[in-house]
Amino acid sequence: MIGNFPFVAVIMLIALGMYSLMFKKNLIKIAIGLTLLEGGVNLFLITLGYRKGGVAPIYTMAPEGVKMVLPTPQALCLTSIVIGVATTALVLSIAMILYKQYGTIETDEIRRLRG
Amino acid sequence: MNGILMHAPALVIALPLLAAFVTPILGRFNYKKISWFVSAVFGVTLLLTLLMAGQILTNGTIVYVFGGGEAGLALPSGYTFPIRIIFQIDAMGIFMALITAVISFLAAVYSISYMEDYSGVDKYYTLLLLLATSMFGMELTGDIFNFFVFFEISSISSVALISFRSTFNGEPAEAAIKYMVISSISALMVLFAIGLFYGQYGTLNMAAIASFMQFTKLDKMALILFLTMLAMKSGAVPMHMWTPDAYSEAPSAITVVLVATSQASLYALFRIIFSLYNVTLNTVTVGWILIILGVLSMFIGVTMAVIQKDIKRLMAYHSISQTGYMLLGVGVGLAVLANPAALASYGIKAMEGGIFHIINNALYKGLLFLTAGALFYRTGTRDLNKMGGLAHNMSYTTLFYIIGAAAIAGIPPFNGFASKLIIYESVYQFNPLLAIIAMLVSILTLASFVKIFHSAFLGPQLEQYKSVQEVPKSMVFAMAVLSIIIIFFGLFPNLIVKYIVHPAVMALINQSHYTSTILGGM
Amino acid sequence: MNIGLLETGSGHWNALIWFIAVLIIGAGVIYLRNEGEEKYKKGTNQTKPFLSGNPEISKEDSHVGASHIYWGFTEALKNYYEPLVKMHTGSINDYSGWIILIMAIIFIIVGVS
Amino acid sequence: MIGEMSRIVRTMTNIIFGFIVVFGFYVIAHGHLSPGGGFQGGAIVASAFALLLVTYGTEVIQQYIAKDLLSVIESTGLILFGSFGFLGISATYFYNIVANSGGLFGSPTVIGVNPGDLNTSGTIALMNIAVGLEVLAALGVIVLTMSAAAEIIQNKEKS
Repeated sequence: MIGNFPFVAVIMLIALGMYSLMFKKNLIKIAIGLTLLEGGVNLFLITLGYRKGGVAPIYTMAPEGVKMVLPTPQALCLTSIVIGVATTALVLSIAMILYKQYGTIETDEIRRLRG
Repeated sequence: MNGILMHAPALVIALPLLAAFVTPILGRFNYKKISWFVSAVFGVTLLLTLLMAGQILTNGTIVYVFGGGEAGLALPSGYTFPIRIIFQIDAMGIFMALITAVISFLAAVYSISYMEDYSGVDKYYTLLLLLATSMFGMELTGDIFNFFVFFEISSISSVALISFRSTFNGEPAEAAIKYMVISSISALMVLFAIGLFYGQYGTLNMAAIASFMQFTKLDKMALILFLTMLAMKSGAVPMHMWTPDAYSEAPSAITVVLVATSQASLYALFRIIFSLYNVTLNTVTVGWILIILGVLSMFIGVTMAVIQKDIKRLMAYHSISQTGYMLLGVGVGLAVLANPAALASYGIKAMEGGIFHIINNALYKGLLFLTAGALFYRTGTRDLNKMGGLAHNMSYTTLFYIIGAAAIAGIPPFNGFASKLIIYESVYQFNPLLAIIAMLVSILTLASFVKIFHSAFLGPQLEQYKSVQEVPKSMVFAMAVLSIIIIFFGLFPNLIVKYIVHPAVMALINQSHYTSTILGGM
Repeated sequence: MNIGLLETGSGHWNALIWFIAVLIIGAGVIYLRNEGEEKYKKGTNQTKPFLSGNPEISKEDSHVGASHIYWGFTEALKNYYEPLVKMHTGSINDYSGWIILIMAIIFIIVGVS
Repeated sequence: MIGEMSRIVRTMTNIIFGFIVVFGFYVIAHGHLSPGGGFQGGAIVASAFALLLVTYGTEVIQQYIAKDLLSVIESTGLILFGSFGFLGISATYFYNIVANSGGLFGSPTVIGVNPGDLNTSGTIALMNIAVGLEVLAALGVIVLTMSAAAEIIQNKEKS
């Protein structure tokens, strides 16, 4: 049972991220929502690679005869984090441009393009 | 020569990628010449893609193992499934890569004049090269995580390109942030689905996943995520709202590449449905989901287009509606996939129509967006109410616009007619109502393009546009090349269907071939 | 003759034959037009447009702007267009909401089947 | 972000700055042996830039760290990364031809548990360095640009 807790956390993080994307009107909060979503997905990948009692998959000074966790999901997760940094930086910079041009970061008022 | 051919899959990715980073440094020495450099790089990429296409259409699928001891060695001895990143290029992949190569080359050529007066052009070209690289990656890769990485690169670089003109007003930034939020959601959900695959099968290679596929509950969930997110990225109604925003605010040369990007997403959707799942999934249900999305896209897209006043927004709604045709054609093929008799009698034809429509749409939609860019370049506005009588001054643009509009409306002998005819006739055998809706949409398409033609090109010469001239040569060149390809495709559609489209469709349908090229004989 | 012959599932299509047919018909039309109309006289009232007796508006004023094209069409389909245009709110929250909604719907459809 | 912070913060920054940069480069160089690598190390170095910006304000720092130079470093790192892929083109793109060749980063790798040898792993270490250069420059540019833009917005609000 306790092994499933990370998956519950994954679902909760994703649900929270979706909630803030759908209902929060502030662009910074939307950026936070994206980060939450990303955190949930990354946690999911990491949890997939975990083996009970495993150590970090590095041979340097590793203890003898101990199981190691799967390294591939960690590599995937790292890639996803790097992409996430780029995404967040981009969202925040565009939010800054929008604030300069529109004078607001409320999504209700940032809708000149519609119809 | 042989070496170049062997390494062509890697070079197609590596050349634009390296050029993307050389461009800013080159821009320090000779700012004016970088546009020519970028066009040359895209020209070489186009040549490489053509070489690869010739190779694939004669000899079959190419496999390229990155970092492996040998290019074609997917399974080193002792392995049951591949572990390295593999490019697996079959007829469908090269079909999409050809579209990408042609469109991005012409976009770069068009940009030579179009972007001349902007500052920061070196960054523009870096992002354009990255966008093209990511599209090639999405289309050629055989590794699903690699696909995710290229998917994200494509959304990040296209967002930066959409917001390129945001120093003048806020609208490009608004479009960009909408697109960014939407595409981040889709990319993260795709990553979640990839995690579901990895958790079950322990591999990321698409051919290996396809051979292990059980269609468990988790696979079902992954399918739903892929289906929704990739349909959204290709602009299917009712998840299409980002499309008109992003397409209308991006610089015109970029809009053309964005059309190709959303088609790369569409390709990924088809690839995942057909090559990963194939008949294991409930083909009738998923096929009907695609058909309903397609019909909604066609109809709502075109009716929204009729009432638009912004020329590029109008065209953007049309690209939604054209995506509907592709979804309809391929959806019909998918719905009868488990029924060999129906598949042979009209399913394959419907898919041929849908896939043929992808390349046709890229060509004429590209041409139309380029003409819209030409109008914007000379008049400085996208508002149709402020235009009029431009045919007096811009005769070439008018001619190209007529060709593009006739092609998208499905008027013979242009290419749009050929693919639409295949779709109508094969879909009619599946369900007559769908074919009737498709024809109605085609009529409305013509109506809305007549609207642009009337309000922008016809009428008396306006006072403020008296001194307007024809656009510069590089823009005319890009539009002329597209027009010539459109006319050629319209006059000889059978050649295209026989040599390019039909192998692509068979590559999609034939899943065992896809898996056996990597995993050996089954 | 197989050049340009496209199989369309239940029929054929040949752009070249179509092209030749258009050329022939076009030549016929041009021929008929050149034959001329006997009653037509140049320079009389016959050449002027007839607008129920009203004077002709100048070309500049008679150009219909983009917003007014298809006015009747949109007016007739008012009930269809109003909710549709209202649906395109332009707010990011609604965009993500639609995606999640459609995902849920497809989830139910695929899950049930 | 406007102006400098207090003397205590400035003194601590002066002391700690060098350590952060050195640690960042350590993480970059040991990417193939220990947790970390190019991206993480580069991010650490860039965080040192962020520290400087917070402490001394944007205007002072912009005199010392040129944005153009960082852009050039960024492109160079990426070009190096792409070019290292071509080293192995005799077999395939990205083939690790340097490993076990005996030259720089070319010592044979010991299989199994071992204390670790810095001079192994071939192209991987080279690529880590390239990525490290790219990331420290790119994140540096991001931090610099954003703080400069924030300053403009703040000044606008005040006036």
